[in-house]
Amino acid sequence: MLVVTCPVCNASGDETDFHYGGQAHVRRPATTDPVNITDEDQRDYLFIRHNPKGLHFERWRCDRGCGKWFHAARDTVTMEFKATYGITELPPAELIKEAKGPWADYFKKRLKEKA
Amino acid sequence: MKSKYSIFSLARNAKNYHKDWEKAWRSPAPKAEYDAVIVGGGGHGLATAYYLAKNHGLTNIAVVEKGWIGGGNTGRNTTIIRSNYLQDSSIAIYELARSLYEGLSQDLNYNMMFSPRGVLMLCQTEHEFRAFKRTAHANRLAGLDCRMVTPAEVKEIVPIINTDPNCRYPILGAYYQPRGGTGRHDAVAWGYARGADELGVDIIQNCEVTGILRDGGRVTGLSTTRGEIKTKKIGVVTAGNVSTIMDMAGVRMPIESLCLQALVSEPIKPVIDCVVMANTVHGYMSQSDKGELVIGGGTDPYNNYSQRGSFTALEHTVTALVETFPIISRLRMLRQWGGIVDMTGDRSPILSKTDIEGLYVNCGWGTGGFKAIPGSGFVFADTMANDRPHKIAEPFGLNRFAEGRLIDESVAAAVAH
Amino acid sequence: MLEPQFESALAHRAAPDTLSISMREISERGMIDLRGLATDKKFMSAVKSVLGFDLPKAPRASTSWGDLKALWLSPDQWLILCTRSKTNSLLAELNAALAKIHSLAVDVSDMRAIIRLEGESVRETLMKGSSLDLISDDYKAGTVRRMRFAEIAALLHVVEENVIDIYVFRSYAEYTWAFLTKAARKGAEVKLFKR
Amino acid sequence: MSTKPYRLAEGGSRIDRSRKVTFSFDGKDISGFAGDTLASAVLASGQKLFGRSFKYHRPRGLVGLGSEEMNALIGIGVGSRHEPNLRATQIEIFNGLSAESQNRWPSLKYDVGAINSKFSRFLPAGFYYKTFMWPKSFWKHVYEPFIRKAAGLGKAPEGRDPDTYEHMHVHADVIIVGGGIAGLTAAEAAASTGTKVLLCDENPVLGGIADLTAGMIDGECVADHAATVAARLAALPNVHILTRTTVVGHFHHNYLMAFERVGDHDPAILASGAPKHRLWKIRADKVVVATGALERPIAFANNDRPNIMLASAVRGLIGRYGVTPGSKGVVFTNNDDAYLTAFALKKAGVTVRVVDSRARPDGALVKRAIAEGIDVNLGSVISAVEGTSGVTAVKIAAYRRGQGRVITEKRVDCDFIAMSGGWNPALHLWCHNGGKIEFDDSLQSFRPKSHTDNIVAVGAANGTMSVEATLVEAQALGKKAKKFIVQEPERGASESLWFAPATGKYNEGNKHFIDFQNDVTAADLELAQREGYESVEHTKRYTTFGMATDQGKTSNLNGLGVISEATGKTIPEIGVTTFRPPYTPYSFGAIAGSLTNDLFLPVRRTPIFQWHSDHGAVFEPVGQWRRAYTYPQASESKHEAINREILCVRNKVGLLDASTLGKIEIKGPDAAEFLDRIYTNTFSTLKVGKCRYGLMMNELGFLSDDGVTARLADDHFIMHTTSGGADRIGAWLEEWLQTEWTNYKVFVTPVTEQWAQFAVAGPRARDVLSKLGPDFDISNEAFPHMSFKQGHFGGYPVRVYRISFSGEMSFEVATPANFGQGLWNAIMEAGDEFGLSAYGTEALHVLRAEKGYIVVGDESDGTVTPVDVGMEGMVSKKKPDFIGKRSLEQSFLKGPNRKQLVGLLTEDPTDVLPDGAYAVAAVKNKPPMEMIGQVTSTYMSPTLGRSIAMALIQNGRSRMGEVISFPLEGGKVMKATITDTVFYDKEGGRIHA
Repeated sequence: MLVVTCPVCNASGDETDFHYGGQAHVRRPATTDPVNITDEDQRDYLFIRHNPKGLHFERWRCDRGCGKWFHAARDTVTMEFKATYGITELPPAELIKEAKGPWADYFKKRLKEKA
Repeated sequence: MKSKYSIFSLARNAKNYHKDWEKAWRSPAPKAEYDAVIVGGGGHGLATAYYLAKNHGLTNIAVVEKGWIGGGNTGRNTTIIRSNYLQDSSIAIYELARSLYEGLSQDLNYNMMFSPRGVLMLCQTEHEFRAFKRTAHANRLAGLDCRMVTPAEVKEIVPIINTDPNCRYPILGAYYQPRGGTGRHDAVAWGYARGADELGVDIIQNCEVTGILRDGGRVTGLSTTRGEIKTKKIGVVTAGNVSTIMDMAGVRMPIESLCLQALVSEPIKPVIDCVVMANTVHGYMSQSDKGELVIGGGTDPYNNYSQRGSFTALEHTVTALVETFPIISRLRMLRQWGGIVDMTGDRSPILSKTDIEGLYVNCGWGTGGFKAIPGSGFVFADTMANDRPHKIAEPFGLNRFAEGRLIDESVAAAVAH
Repeated sequence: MLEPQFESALAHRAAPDTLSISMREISERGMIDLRGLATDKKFMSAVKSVLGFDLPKAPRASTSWGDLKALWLSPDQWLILCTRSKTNSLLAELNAALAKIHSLAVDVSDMRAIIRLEGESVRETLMKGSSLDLISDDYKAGTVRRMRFAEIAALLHVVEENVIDIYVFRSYAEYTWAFLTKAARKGAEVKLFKR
Repeated sequence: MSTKPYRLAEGGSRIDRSRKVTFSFDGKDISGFAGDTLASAVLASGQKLFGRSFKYHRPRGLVGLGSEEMNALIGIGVGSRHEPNLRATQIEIFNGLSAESQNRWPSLKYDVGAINSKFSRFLPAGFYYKTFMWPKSFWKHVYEPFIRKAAGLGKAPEGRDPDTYEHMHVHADVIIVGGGIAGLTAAEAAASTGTKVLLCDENPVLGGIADLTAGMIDGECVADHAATVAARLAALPNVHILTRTTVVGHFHHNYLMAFERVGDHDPAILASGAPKHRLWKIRADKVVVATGALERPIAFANNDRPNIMLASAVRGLIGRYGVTPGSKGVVFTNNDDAYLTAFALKKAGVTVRVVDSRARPDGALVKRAIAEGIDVNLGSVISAVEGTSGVTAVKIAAYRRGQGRVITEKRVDCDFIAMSGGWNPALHLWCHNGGKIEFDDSLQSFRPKSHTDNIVAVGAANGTMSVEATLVEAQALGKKAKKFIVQEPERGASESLWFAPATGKYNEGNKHFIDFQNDVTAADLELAQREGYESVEHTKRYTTFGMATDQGKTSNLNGLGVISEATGKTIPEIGVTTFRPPYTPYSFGAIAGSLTNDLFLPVRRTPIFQWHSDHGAVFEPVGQWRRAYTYPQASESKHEAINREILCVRNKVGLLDASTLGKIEIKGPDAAEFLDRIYTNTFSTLKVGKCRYGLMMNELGFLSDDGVTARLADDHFIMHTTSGGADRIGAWLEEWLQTEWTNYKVFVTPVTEQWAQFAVAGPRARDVLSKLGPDFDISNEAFPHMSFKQGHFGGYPVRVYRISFSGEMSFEVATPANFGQGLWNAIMEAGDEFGLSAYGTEALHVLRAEKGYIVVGDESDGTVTPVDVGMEGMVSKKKPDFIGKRSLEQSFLKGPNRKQLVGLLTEDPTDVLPDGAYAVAAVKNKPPMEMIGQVTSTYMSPTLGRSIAMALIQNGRSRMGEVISFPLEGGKVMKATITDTVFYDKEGGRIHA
């Protein structure tokens, strides 16, 4: 039973007071350009998931508390929460640096887009 | 040629206090090159190797395993074997597996104790009842030996079950597969290992894959903690770790790794002879030949590689089973554990070629892979040997996720246990 | 003209005398679910103009004024408590004041059942079904917290040290009552630390 | 054999000799004293035999003192209160306790199963993998039933549980696991800083083995010191102490489970209302593992005979209960600690001799023993044990480390053996959540190394065996350490002893037991190595070593030692098997807690629930709701009742409790646009005061929910969802608003439970409602189909939706829930003259099926698109994006041969197609047959006087009029014609009446 802390209302509680929402930062192609979506884009959006052993970025909802969604960075081996952050935000810079593999590629792309 | 296991060999060896038994499988050092390498020494990987050697004559092959064979989900599951799925493609592979299990002890000369003690899937809501009726029709027309049974028959098969019509989820009936049952999970891995070894397959334990070597669009070998191995065919069969291995080849997978929990009670004198699955309340129970109640439940919701569950899923399972089998409240939990299961978006497996030549993947068995081992190995070996999907494997290709051709078993209200 | 018959969720339940705490339903309370942005000054002041006090902005806080109370539920959601008979007029006032402001005020007086628990061991009784540390300083009088209780969602309002109101969705009232009756029975008391 | 009474004349710190307690064991009345355990009392009565082993049914006695006991497993209580497999060493006796031995037939003394022992040579580890394979069918019918007969130890109880269980949550800054000298000191140190400290101990009395420990602390003996500290702790407000409470597991984020045996030791406590067991769910900032150490047995030939015990157990029996196992004992050890047992025996007047495997031990205790004149055989081992149901003599042989077999030995009479192979830190909790351990050569055991959680180990659990060092370690939990003056005997080094050799060739016939309960011998472990089961996990699984109910507490390390000697690998090279929770087994009752019977998963009740119940409703679970399925009257069958209800709606008027329908208020300037994203069809064009039926897909393009949404104002909607979908859709809307379309100004508030909602449906519906005195015009002109109004029916505030799921004129009336029952009664009363009756969900389902309305979940199953069910017209072509739109373009979803929803009329109108029946392309004599689709809904329609069905059939819509076949069980083939799905009132006039 993990302890989760909601960054919105600062409530801590058992994982059962929260709702796990799967991988974070999955972009929905139809929101931005509903016309030009390949089958592969749609597949990646619906099914392909980063599934690292170690640092993972994911979504949670403060289900029994304030009801808000948020992001979390968690180690999938030790279960340690490294950070929580807003549902529209990217992770803290130091965690972006720590990210490996597909996650690192993803953040590189997002930061480039932002810049 | 290995000496046969039998009552006679046992008696012969008893004379000498069992000092002369040979190793069930060798522990060779990896060769520089193989015709094919299976990554992952679980049941599926070992079965693949066995059938590659036996059915396709590929004997210069190896299975590389980072730990000990059968140490992943093969040795951590609740050993349920059944094939009464809803979708045609699921029925095909699980029934192939189940039928191979029937003769597996003899085929491998290793008693893996397939025990067709019957699998009883409870119907506890009208909706579930209707869904199982549908499955029953589909299964009958596919040729499976299954039937719906009444609450009275359920009580006869499992006298300790709670058939109180006023309980929270009264039993309205059940879907019964008499030729489903259980097997001895470790023995499946060991039997396949011994069988494959006899055919010349190298089983290399404590050998972790650290990279997949490629030459453009095709594989050329593996780097491992025990050196580089050249090969033109790689079958990745690493269950919960499949994303990690496939990342090495740059192939991203529709997989999430979750922790599935299971537990056993202290051994007691037999009280339940078949496997009972209560999907509405999420509890599965059978009793082993040692007397332990073997109980499986749900997964924790979040990605997890720790092989340790969070107690929550277990608590729900036990609560459901105390309701279903009231006598167990006074029995005790002996041991709980977790296994890392590989879940796909439609909860059905992947048996597939990839876009990389010579790279094949067999994964996504989620919470129900044990029952599929022989069938999975059989068709995956065929797929690898002929470089095209076996007919039964075809629907389970990776391409289905782009085409929307999902194989969703959950629609039958049954989860894939 | 029909005379409306009022029947609360636990109208027919009385606590047995075998309990270590006292327990009763509160049914004469009106409730309004109010949505709006705490960051929206217009919204906050419009609400204040009706209630007479500021909505609490701090998580899990509550504010009261006379027979009105506002419980914080979320950065954009409050539960306004009032005397049941005044709910309609209060709602109308709120809606009038908020007419042009992005908001949503709904009468939810019948959506939840409220059970008042009183006694020295109320906190421990609730801790048989809740994983929150209810004996800690986080749960002083006035605190509001949504939580998982036994198998359901509940809202807890600490009224006084030994008085706690628990709000559950109406359909779960019987379940909650049954759980509490079992948890609070004499002989099963737990006293944590020497409080 | 001695005839001396086993209860000593004096002594016994735990017992009260003035209070006699009588209980029964295997039907025989036995007396003990208050404070006795079942183990001490039975042993005091002269009985050594406590049980039979699992595989060979060898006679077994006590080995341990507490939860590590693996042999003396006892069934307690009778009938529904029976509990199997409890450890005699932990059972506290009370008057009337009924206990019985296990795994024997017909009696403990004469056990038929013991024949296995005679054939043990043919039953080595894993023998069953090598045989029982021929003939094939024999496994199921002969071999396995035979094996299963022998399965298990104790028996299950009978019937329902008369007792209760509960959970309790607690948070602590520090949890101390173990109330021995380390735990007590740590607790006091931690408490001194003002933190909240929870101290748990599995025993009834704090102190651990302080009473078995030599030395003085500040001038007090260790036990007295422990008692003083325990008393001080009990008075502290920031310390909570739980005894009889085993911390069974450590999970992620310092979550721990503790199992409290509240009422097991005293029926009066249970009678007063207490739960039998309580499961504590503990969350701690810091965990202190002070679980002590477990003494190891020694592997020597026939080391499993009754009356061969751990040295500490013998010492404990004397000190705590005044009981001795016999009159002439041998202490067999490789360490100094066991000498304390020799002294205790000597003091109690028992003849004792020490056999020490070490050639030149130099500790103070050894010197003292020699000085006191105790016969000490150094450099020696026990090479053989005589006696079967007890010990009559041992053979002592000279020993050198690494020696393979015994040449000469001498025989010594004795009637019990106290053995000590050293002590293993109890690492279980440390390891449950991934703690790392390391092998310590001086301990000959593993000790804690590192952990990613906030957890420390102190005292013996940390491998710290001296009292002084333990105190220092434990005091580190506090701020400033008090200096204790400790006197304790100087200890000499121990030497590992994994295997004491026996005479003759390679352990022929001699059984050196490693895992007692599972009958795993050293030879079995060696066989596993020879056969290639080299990984320690393979060895464990192949031999079942460490898999008994003690989970290898006393056997694991001995096994590793034997493997080490057999393979030449060091113990760290071999590694350990994973420690899994629980530390000791705990009841499923405790895990379920209070959530049994009526509390097992809540039942949601609508405001009308009691009425339904009072009026004979048969209920159906829908999600967590219980909905009235039908209301059979006096002599009616369910089927008859349903038909009556249907005809009542068609011909007169019916009343349905639809309160469970999801209701969600949606408001904001972007509300309409938001709904356009959520539904497949368009809602921005809906006029205020009007209702529209909407379809929802998930992102995969499959139907997920449907319902009617009304527009209350330009920026304000109320959405209805299915009963099962209410919570899911509410959360779904929030998710999209919060995570994807964050710019939308929309608020969503689910209000399902605010409203009791009823459908008043049928040709007389308006007549009924008119009688309630509506304060608005409900005529068809003023209030047409698919419109919405609010006002009052009499005094009842109502929201009324003119919508229909039955095909009849229908008003859905919502009133605040607390008025629900009143309004229901009023409608009932008003409807009386029009023949109104309540109808349930099944009538509703038939009514809608007659009209061809789909039910999401029946006509769709999670693989069905709106197009498949013929609702392509409701999937907007204009809207650029809504949920699921893109997936409908995936090749398979728009591919050929999709199953499409059609109606079916059976050739014989009295034939009702079975639920879920499959149609085939061609009927064959036997399966397999190619299936082309399945029935989704099927009913006998009382309205039409014939059966109707809907089905999803491949290309169904292009096969209108075609007759298809459904081969059923038993060979019958039903044939049915494909039609459209509307069977009744195709023009739809009745709705608009």
